[in-house]
Amino acid sequence: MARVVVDVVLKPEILDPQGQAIVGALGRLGITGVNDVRQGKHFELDVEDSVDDATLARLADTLLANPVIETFSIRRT
Amino acid sequence: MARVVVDVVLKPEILDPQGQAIVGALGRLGITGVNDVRQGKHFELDVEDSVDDATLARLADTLLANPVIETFSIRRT
Amino acid sequence: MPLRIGVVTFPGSLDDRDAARAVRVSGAEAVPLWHADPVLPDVDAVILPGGFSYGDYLRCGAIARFAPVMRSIIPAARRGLPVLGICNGFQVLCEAHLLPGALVRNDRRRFVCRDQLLRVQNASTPWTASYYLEQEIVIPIKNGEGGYVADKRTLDELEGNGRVVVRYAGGNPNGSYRDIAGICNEAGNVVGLMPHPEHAVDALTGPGTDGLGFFTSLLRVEVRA
Amino acid sequence: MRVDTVETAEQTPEHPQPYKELGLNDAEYARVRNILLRRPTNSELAIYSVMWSEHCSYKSSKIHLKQFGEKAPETDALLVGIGENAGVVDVGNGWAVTFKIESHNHPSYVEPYQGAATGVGGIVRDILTMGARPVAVMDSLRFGPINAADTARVLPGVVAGIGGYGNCLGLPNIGGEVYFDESYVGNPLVNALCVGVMRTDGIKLAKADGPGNHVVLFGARTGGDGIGGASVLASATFESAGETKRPSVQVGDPFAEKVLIECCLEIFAADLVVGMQDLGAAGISCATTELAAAGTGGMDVALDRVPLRDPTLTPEEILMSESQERMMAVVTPDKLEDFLAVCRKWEVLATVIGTVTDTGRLRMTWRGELIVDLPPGSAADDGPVYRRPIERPLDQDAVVQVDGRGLPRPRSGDELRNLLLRLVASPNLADKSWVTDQYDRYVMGNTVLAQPADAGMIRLDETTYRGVAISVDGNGRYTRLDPYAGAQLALAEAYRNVAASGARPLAVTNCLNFGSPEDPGVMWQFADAARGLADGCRALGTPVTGGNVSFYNQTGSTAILPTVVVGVLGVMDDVRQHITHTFHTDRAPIYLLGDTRDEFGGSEWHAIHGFLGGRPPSVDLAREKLLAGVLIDAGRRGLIDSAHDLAEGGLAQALVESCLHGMVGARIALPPGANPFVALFSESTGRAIVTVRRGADADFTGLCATRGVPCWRLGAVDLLASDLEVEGLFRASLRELRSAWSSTLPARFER
Ligand SMILES: Nc1ncnc2c1ncn2[C@@H]1O[C@H](COP(=O)(O)OP(=O)(O)O)[C@@H](O)[C@H]1O
Ligand SMILES: [Mg+2]
Repeated sequence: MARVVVDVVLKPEILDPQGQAIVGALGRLGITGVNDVRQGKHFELDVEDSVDDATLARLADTLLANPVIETFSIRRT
Repeated sequence: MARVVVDVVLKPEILDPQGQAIVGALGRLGITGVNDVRQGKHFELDVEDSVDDATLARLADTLLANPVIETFSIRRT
Repeated sequence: MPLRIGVVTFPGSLDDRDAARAVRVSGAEAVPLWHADPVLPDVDAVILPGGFSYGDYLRCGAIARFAPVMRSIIPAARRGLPVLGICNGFQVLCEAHLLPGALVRNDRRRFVCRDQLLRVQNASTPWTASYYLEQEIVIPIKNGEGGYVADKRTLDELEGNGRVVVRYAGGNPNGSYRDIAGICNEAGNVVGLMPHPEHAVDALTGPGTDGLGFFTSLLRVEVRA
Repeated sequence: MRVDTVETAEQTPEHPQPYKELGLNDAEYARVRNILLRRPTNSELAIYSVMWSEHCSYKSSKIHLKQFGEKAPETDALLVGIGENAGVVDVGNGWAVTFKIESHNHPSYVEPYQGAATGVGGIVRDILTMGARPVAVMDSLRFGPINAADTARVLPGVVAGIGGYGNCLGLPNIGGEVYFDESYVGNPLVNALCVGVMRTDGIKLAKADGPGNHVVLFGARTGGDGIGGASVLASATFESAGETKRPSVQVGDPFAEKVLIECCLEIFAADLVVGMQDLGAAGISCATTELAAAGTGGMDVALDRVPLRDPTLTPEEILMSESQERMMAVVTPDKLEDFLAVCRKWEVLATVIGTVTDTGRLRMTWRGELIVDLPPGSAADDGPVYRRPIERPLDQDAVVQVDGRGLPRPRSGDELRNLLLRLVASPNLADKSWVTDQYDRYVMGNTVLAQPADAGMIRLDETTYRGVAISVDGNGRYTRLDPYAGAQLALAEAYRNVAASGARPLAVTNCLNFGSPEDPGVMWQFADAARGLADGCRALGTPVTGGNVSFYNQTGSTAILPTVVVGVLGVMDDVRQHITHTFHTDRAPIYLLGDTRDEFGGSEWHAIHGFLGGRPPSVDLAREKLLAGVLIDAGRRGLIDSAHDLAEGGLAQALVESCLHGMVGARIALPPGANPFVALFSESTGRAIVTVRRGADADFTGLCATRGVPCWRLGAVDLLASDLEVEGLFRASLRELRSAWSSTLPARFER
């Protein structure tokens, strides 16, 4: 059994209202020095060792990320 | 300027319907060998070098994660 | 003098006008409170209404918790000021740690708006004194992140001390643990509620008038502020 | 990297430009050069190409849409007509209502959630621009077959997007439609309607009047949203700039829009603007040219002042960007500080980017250099107009002639009962609460009627109880069989729905969804539909106040069913007198109003057989008017306590819906001699069922007789019965009907 992490982030040119809202809130929290925040998704998968990279990529591309607006990265840990 | 990544995951005892839904969809995709999926959040921050670890921890603990249901990890990249 | 009930407006509040209307229907005076105003005027109680306080993209209520207006509401609530959080208001109260637990994405992963049967489990808070124990009422719910979650100890403690205020009956709409639709703090003055009683104060525009009790209850209890 | 300036353009007349890639043809490009007496700069080319696009210029539809104005019936109710962002109707007591429906079809196919969400956002800003507070939304949706893979991808996203955006704005969703048909595979339709309210003296128009006044851009920053086309300009023009990749998917930020709405309403209330324009398709190009053309005539803009989300955007890209949640206002110098103060209060970014002039030119600079200098009217109003070839499709006769007479018709009670269960479970007739439960219908506390009522109804005024009712309807199957009649059938149904709720129909909006205008067959459908709608509106006395056209909804050479979606708005003097479609009074007699004929062309009965042919139900608008009169008067006089219009699925479907809403049974007997199948399932129009109050039978039948509306007593409501009984034929239990009716969508989309 392996632990696989998939991080999904919005493509850089796509508007990220979630990240913007966080940046807006930082002032209220009194935190300075954070210039930009982008919010994405983080998936942790428990997979059999038999699951190959191609399968993981297909899984990420169809179920975890929306390739129209997002990109993903896969990491075996 | 530094890039900081904060990953937020649900505590194990908290139900994760989104992760469950993905597990449910795997069958339809014909993907086997993935036993569990948990969905969390992934933040990418652009911060000044002056921002110290304590500030980042406070940011994660009070804003990015809700410690009642979530845990987080911080990584400078 | 009628009771003065403050209704907070965050930039993304949506049901603030409805809550104010319900307050007026109950015979009290609605006092508008602006999110950016750190000073709490002289009010007998406060309502945090439904909506999406600051967009709520991160977690519902996560940013509202830090609003200037909350800086005065949080200590006042700790001192006993009756505070009712409806839907988004409930989320804000949990994020502000005035109430335990949290509200997460509905188990069906969809927003749900429907008329919901509820059972009153505590009829002695300043917000529920107009009801009787086990009374069944119908009130709209409308939420995307309305699943109440907490660890087992907290849940047991809520149950053991009568702090579950209302429970879903006739089907759990969002996966809330133990069918919890509303809870209160230890003192009972702070109540958080996922359903929207302000949408059930007039049969013309809601499923009935079952929600009115939440607003008239204050008249029945001695309000300490 | 050098910007293409007016000066460069003058010096390099032969410089090749990618106008074709931007959608302009040779003649259109030549026309631009003629207007400017030189080649356009890249920025000017950007402006002309978006402003002269089909979407913005209506170049193929304009000559047909003219009829809506020319044939408009006389009415005092219309305060602002076609041509503005949205029409405005006087609903009495000093209240005015503005409403409009708009398509966001293609974006919803590419990215269903964001496409639908930004569709709602766009129409809401149109309504806001008129000076109105948006108070409700509706949505008319079309998808491929329920079992198509495409539908499973598109429908949940579209619905979540409409809900996600509308719910977050705090606008109740009070109705809409969902239909499935093969032709919408790859071409879903997402038409969003918004209605807004203001005092009659609060109307705002989109014009930049008064030289010296400030032009303010406010709301979201400008990013590279929706400007796929502009990258052509960038790469073809700047030698070393390389391929810039811009997103064409616009992401909505409903919180930003909510704040923008409150900010604008406060600005209107304090009377701080001369004119206002929303930024939708064509963004700054559209807002500047339209404001200038409608006002004093000139405007100077410093384009480099536009606040950017992406600092690498070129001027052309800024001009074409479709970033959401932005508005443009014209403000007099003495009110600027107050205007900016309101923006600060709501934390809305506001930037003065220009000034109104009387030069008759729209001039834009970029870092001090002149990059645009054109007469604004040439882009905004005087675009190309085409009289596209029209030709009745070759297969049209065949489609009409093969009329489905041969399909086996049920006869026995059992067969009829089985058909009923099958029809109520069919995707087009099944319960839509899986969709509508995702929409907030309660917010604002003024919703009197919403899904599944015939029409949505909202209260405008808490003291007088004045309100409005709206219904949106359209049946592409009917329109395919006969575009002229189909458009009128859509109008008639929406009109009837509004009347069934008790409201008096006043005005019309519409969205015309068609295939390619370059296909003469499609253009024939379009021309006939537009003519049908204009004639219909004249006959019913309800003017078209605005609308939208969406062309190019097709895959390859196969177009969607021509889909005319019509919204009818009616006024209700006292919303407490509204009528619902719910059976609720024990033993209340049920009457059927209107004539039933053997009409199945385009019907749902045909649809479940996968068949489309014949003629659609006949239209009788005079009868519709009489029927509406009966429904409204009977409601007002308290003679009826429920009313439900008959449409797809006919009498049987209407009875089932009226029974199931309150889970109340009914017993009916069909008229003697009637063919039971026809009586139950025909889709003849101009019909409704009502329940009459105790003791009001004579008054009610008298009213029908005077108005010349046939009525027939079908039977009665039976509070204790747990079934719907059609005497001598069958009984169907309410439980069984409910389970058939309400399982279809969840079974498919619940996962
Ligand atoms: N099918 C139609 N029926 C009536 N009016 C229409 C129709 N299509 C477009 N219009 C009108 O043409 C004008 C321009 O439409 P459009 O460019 O979509 O407006 P906007 O840019 O404000 O969204 C509007 O007044 C609109 O109401
Ligand atoms: Mg507009």
